[in-house]
Amino acid sequence: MKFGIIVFPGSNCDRDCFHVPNNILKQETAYLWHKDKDLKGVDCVIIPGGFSYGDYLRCGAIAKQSPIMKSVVQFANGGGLVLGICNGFQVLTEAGLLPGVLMRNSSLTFICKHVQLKVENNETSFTKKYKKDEIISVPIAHNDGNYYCDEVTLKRLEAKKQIVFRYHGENPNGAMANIAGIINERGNVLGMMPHPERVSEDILGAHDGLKLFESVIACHCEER
Amino acid sequence: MNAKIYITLKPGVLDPQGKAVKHSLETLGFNEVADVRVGKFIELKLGDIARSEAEKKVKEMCEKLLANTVIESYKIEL
Amino acid sequence: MNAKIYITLKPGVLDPQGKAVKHSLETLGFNEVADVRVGKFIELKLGDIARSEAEKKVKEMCEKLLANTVIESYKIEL
Amino acid sequence: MWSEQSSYKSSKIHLKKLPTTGAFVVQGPGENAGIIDIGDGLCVAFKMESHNHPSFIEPFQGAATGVGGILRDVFTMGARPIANLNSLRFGAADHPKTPHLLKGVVSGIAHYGNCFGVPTVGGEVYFDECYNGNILVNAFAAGIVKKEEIFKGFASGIGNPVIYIGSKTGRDGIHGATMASDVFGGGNEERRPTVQVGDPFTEKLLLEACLEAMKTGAIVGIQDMGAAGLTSSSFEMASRAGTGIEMDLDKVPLREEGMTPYEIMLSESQERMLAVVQKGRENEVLDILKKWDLDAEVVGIVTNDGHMRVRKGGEIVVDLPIAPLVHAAPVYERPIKRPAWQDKVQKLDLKKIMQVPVAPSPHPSPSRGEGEGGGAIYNSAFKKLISSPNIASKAWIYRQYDHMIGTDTVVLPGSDAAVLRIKGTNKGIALTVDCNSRWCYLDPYWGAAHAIAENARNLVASGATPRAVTDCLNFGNPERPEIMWQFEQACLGLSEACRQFETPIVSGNVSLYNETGKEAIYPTPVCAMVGVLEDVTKHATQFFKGEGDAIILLGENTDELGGSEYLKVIHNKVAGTPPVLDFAREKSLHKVTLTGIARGIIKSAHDVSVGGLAVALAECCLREGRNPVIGAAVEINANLRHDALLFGEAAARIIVSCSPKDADLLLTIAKSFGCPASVIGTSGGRNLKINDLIDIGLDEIYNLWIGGLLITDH
Ligand SMILES: Nc1ncnc2c1ncn2[C@@H]1O[C@H](COP(=O)(O)OP(=O)(O)O)[C@@H](O)[C@H]1O
Ligand SMILES: [Mg+2]
Repeated sequence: MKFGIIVFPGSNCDRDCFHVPNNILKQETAYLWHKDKDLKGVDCVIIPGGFSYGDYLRCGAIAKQSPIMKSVVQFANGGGLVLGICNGFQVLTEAGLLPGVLMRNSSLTFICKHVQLKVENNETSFTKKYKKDEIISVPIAHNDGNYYCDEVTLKRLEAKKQIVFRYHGENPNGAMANIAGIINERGNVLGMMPHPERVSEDILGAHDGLKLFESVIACHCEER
Repeated sequence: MNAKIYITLKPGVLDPQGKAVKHSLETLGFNEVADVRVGKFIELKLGDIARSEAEKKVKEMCEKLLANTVIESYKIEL
Repeated sequence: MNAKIYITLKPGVLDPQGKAVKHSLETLGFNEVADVRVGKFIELKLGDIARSEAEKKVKEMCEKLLANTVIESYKIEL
Repeated sequence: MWSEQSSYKSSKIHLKKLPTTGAFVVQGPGENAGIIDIGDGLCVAFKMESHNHPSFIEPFQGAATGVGGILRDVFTMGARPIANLNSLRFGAADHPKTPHLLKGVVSGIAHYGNCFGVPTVGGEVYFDECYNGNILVNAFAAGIVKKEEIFKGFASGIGNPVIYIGSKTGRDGIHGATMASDVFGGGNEERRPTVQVGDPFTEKLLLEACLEAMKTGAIVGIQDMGAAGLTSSSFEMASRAGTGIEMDLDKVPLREEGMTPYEIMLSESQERMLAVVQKGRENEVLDILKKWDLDAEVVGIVTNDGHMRVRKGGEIVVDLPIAPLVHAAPVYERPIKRPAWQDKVQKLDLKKIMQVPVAPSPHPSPSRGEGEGGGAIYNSAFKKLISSPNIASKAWIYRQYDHMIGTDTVVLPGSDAAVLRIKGTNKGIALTVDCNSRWCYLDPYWGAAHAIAENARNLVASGATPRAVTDCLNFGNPERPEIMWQFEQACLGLSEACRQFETPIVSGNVSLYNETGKEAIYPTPVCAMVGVLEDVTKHATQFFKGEGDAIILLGENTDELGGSEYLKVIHNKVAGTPPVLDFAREKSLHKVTLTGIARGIIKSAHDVSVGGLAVALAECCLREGRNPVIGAAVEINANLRHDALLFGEAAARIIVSCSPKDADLLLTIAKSFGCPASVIGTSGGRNLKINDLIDIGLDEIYNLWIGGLLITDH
């Protein structure tokens, strides 16, 4: 299977996101440059964390305008798998591929720490390898992870099981309904604030994130 | 020609920054503050361009980039 | 009583945000934009308070918290 | 190293004494960063630099641009930055300015490091009145570079083009270099000199673009524009290569209108580099810079006449010989005098220090009762110490830093040293930064030597072998003989300690004139040390790993209390001399600890430092954000004053834990290296209990420790 990692100016988890599928899971992996339109035939696009365009104006707002995002939107509309992590989640909401917005953390400070997540929906292409309601530990590192949407949208997210991850125990950033990650209705676009790529190796003390990448690969293999 | 753009959160949308600023103001002893909303103030210097044209362009800039119209509204002054 | 506060970077101070926004507007084809400066727009709802008193208080808030007077200037409208 | 801004002219003769060479040293002082070899064809480039005065004036931007500057120093050598650390000094925690400065500095560091995308993996922070009017912000960065891909700041090759890269030039920080060396006088803040604003986003582009451009092989030399901007970078590059440069200021990308040649040459706008490129290959480089949306212009050419020639509007505005200016910088041998008060502060009559402190705890605990032993007479002194800002948890700070980005951080902040793995190898490096400036005030020679010893102990406790040092020497006004004495003594102490531990100093920075009015800061020679782990899986952290493990103290307790945090916090006294530093003992301690960790016997290791044994034991029990934590029951037979036993800061001690079945083996290993060692207790339970002196529930300790730094808003 082939993964593509998008590189915007200011993306800084791109190399980390490349490392996991490429070096740990031995999958073909390519960088996708923001000025290009070509997705190089990848099966899953990862929009990595970081500060695309310095997070200036609004996180993800400038990145959504880039040529590559036009292709990503098309790719997603055609059912392609798209995973947005942290800043990637912000880009996905700005681009309209996921509902809602990510606002400033309620503490108004950047927060980096391990948090506990509950896997609310393990029937997606990204979470098949988790158990339902499994509690996993994955780090967050962001300024703006405070998920917000209107009531109608929230009801719909709940009803359609689109809330994939919720913060368990402490809510670190004020996110509505403890939302840490959501998926689109079709089930092919996932956005999440926590960083699964940071907990995918024993040497880093945990590998709760690796199952997410493995789920994607497993789904892809099934499809074939 | 210059343009001034005021971007504010739509009523009803939670403003974590405003809330935190209000709290800080209170700890500083400013108890008369009932509410705080934090928005953006953008100033554009435009080249030689007619007023009506400018109006149209700046509106387009707001819709496309400067504001997130899901949660924000904007006001333009030329 | 409401107060509006406009916070802008002092002239000559680098505005990385404005720079990035200008660049993005250009790639979107808005070539008429010569310069962009991004500031803050803060709206305060004040309780029952006399105008002169409000003026004094809001100025104090700006100096103490809302603006970073080393690099920012502010304008108050009541 | 030793830039003009930091009054190299005063410090040079003393810095010459520092050991700067060694088998692993690839690049010593003199370049933008020092470099050491860690094997596998890889090197670590690292340096530390101060941004004290700018941070006092505008804490957020001051600290942010400090981080930006040190990062450029590292990647200009061709290294990709992998870690930041910082060393911070603020005034007293209850000084009205402290919360604002602390918040601003921490968020400025966070802003720059997080956005740039380098993990901030550790640091230190102290609060003391002596910094009320002059805070210290020292930023450290380290990067990894292949040995054959190191770049230096040489303007070689006559006829090669000189390229300006990065942000446009504005009037930022004009006079910055002179400002930074002014003594702060009353009312100086009101002058509000031009503050530089950092743009970490542009710096990230600059990093990627520079590393990519370096890969082409077209770059001959490269250097960042730091203090005194274009002037110092061009002069330094030409001087190193023995060449000249001719520049055309009309080509320099400008942000503001009407800038004079003087302003352009001296601007300290951030995020800029100067590169010399092979003639004919400039377009290769320019294309890469364009790809990353950076401004870049050919602004000049390398010449052979040793002159700096600068044109503007077709006219020559500067024409100066380079060598005389760079090399003939004046070297002062400033007068030196041991301060008259030195003997007095070193006097400490312990008989006059009450043993059972009566000072009530500032945090009376409502939950008293839970597990608190009735006869435990030192409980309240312990509580006061564990919640005092210099000892309390620093989580409030490091939670604001992304310390995991890069997915290399194996030991996160909160333990003795940060450990990072090096992808593609089995290796790791460990990093720490330390200085006890109170000790340096009481005795600058031994205080400085202790900074190195503490560095080394922190590395060793995490399983790393100490390799090399960078420093940031923060002192007062060198025109005062007493300050110069402190400076000289500190340099001598550093030298001796570095020689003893075989850790040469490969880069550094001097910051003088750290005074407000007549009050100088304590001499603060901050040192950071890099260590190497051949097998990164064999590392240790300070936290107990389970119940029922044997707790072993390596080293010996003494009745030294001079300069301790206990004396200061409980008795409000700054007096005495720092603990004895015995290098032989330190080295045997290193051997035992490293052997125990490498052989997998040691499960946790933590050196005893500020707050003494009692605090160190608590730090083994507590772990921010983790519940439940693991308690300890300790029984020590020592014929010592109780307060010295609990809170004395004697050197050469590390607390380790191991499985009870391994305890004898570890004691044997210790004996074979001549290091005193004894089993002092067992991990487990929900209390920290030491003899019949301290007995407190862990929940209470945790709350005091975690809340001690929470300086309330404004
Ligand atoms: N300013 C800071 N920035 C980042 N981490 C810090 C800072 N200050 C302290 N820390 C971290 O908190 C922990 C405790 O610090 P400290 O008590 O100074 O350790 P030690 O005494 O072992 O040197 C360390 O892991 C250190 O890296
Ligand atoms: Mg330590």
